Amino acid sequence: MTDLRVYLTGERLDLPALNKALPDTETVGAVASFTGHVRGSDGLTALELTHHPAMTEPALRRIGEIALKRFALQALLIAHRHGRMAPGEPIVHIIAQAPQRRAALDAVAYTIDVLKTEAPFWKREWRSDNAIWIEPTITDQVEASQWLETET
Amino acid sequence: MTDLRVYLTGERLDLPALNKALPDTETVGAVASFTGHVRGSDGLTALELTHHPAMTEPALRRIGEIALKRFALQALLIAHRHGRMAPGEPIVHIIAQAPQRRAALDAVAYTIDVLKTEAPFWKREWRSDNAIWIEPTITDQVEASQWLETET
Amino acid sequence: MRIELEFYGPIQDRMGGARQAAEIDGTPATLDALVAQLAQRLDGGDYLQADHLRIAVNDRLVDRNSKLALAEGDRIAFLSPFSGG
Amino acid sequence: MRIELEFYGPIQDRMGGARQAAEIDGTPATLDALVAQLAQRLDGGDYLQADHLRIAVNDRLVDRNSKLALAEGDRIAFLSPFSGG
Repeated sequence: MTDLRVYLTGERLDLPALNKALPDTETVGAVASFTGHVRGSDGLTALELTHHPAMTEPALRRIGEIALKRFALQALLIAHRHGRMAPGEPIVHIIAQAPQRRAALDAVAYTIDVLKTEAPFWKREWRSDNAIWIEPTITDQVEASQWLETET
Repeated sequence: MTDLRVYLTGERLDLPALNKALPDTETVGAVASFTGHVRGSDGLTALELTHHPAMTEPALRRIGEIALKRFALQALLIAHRHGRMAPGEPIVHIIAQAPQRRAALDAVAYTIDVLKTEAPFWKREWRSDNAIWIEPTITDQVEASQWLETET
Repeated sequence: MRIELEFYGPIQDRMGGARQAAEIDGTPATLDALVAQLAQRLDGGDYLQADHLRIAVNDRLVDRNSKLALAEGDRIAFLSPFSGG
Repeated sequence: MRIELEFYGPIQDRMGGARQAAEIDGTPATLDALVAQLAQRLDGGDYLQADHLRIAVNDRLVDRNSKLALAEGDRIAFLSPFSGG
């Protein structure tokens, strides 16, 4: 049994509810998770995430399917917010279930690293009425490419 | 601010409560977690974890302190169960908070890998009235030693 | 032939908005040929040739050198580098 | 001098229990010397010299070659390899 859940929403992510979304089966030995939050800094008013109305959800689903297979997961959940978020609010929540810890831990790292550069989202930081676009960093690109190079 | 919480208990771990134990500050950008569960297999009745009454909690605390520093974490929680557990029950729950994702992800992997071979716990699998001790695997030792070799 | 251009991410600021219509001469055989024509025709169009942009035709990512069978009303999206998560 | 021995993990099965008292001759200068004496004296005592065991004196891990100032009633714990998490 493998189970992929992808949620793309403009509403605030409900982490406790998401943590209960995957079935608690007795064959799951390891569960790893990652949550990215809006980090408050220098008078940040809001972080705005734009997505592509047609392409983003399929991209998340494709990343999830590759992760499920590559790490032989039992289940994977990817929840990603779009829209305007206040400092502290969750942006993304990922949960991987596997028989063994290494698969669960690696799958979560893979999913967040690859999602950063391969899912069509764009970020803007707002400080009162001024917005600046946040471009992906070189580190983001390096971390994603380490996983992607070994993929083909 | 750095914050280390260590819980060693004979009671069932309450994951939702533990997930709320660390403060939700606006400077936390990344939260990673790992949960190890008793994996049901071949008629397993229970998993029993023995700990050392005086040495185990300080060992967990020492591992946590090293992780906090090594990965520049904002907070780290390590909760570990002892006693007899049914298949599906959580054994260990680890949460790391950091400004950046890599630190949070690596800290969780470090903590579970090192804890497996450096915290005084011993495991016995029960199948009805028969118990067998579970020795650490070579993989466990290799994964811990990769972190520990670079420590000194 | 009239097509729709869409811009996602920082490229919006360069192109002056999220979408605009464009009139195309002939039927460019590849995405590269289409982009070259747009580069000449649009204000700030040079930027469309930047390597780091990804391009989608009717919501599907397409390689720049792949063959193109453009039709009236097709949507060509220029996507700045993604920064999710 | 009388000391207390404690066994944690699988070693319990070899030593026939979680604890036992032992009578020691003289004052062994190192942990190694103490273990050598126990190895001769106890049933199955050879096993105590196995490299993979860790040893604690009064709940503190001690290197086998470190100096020992043993006192009456000290607790020496032999710990099988840990397997937590």
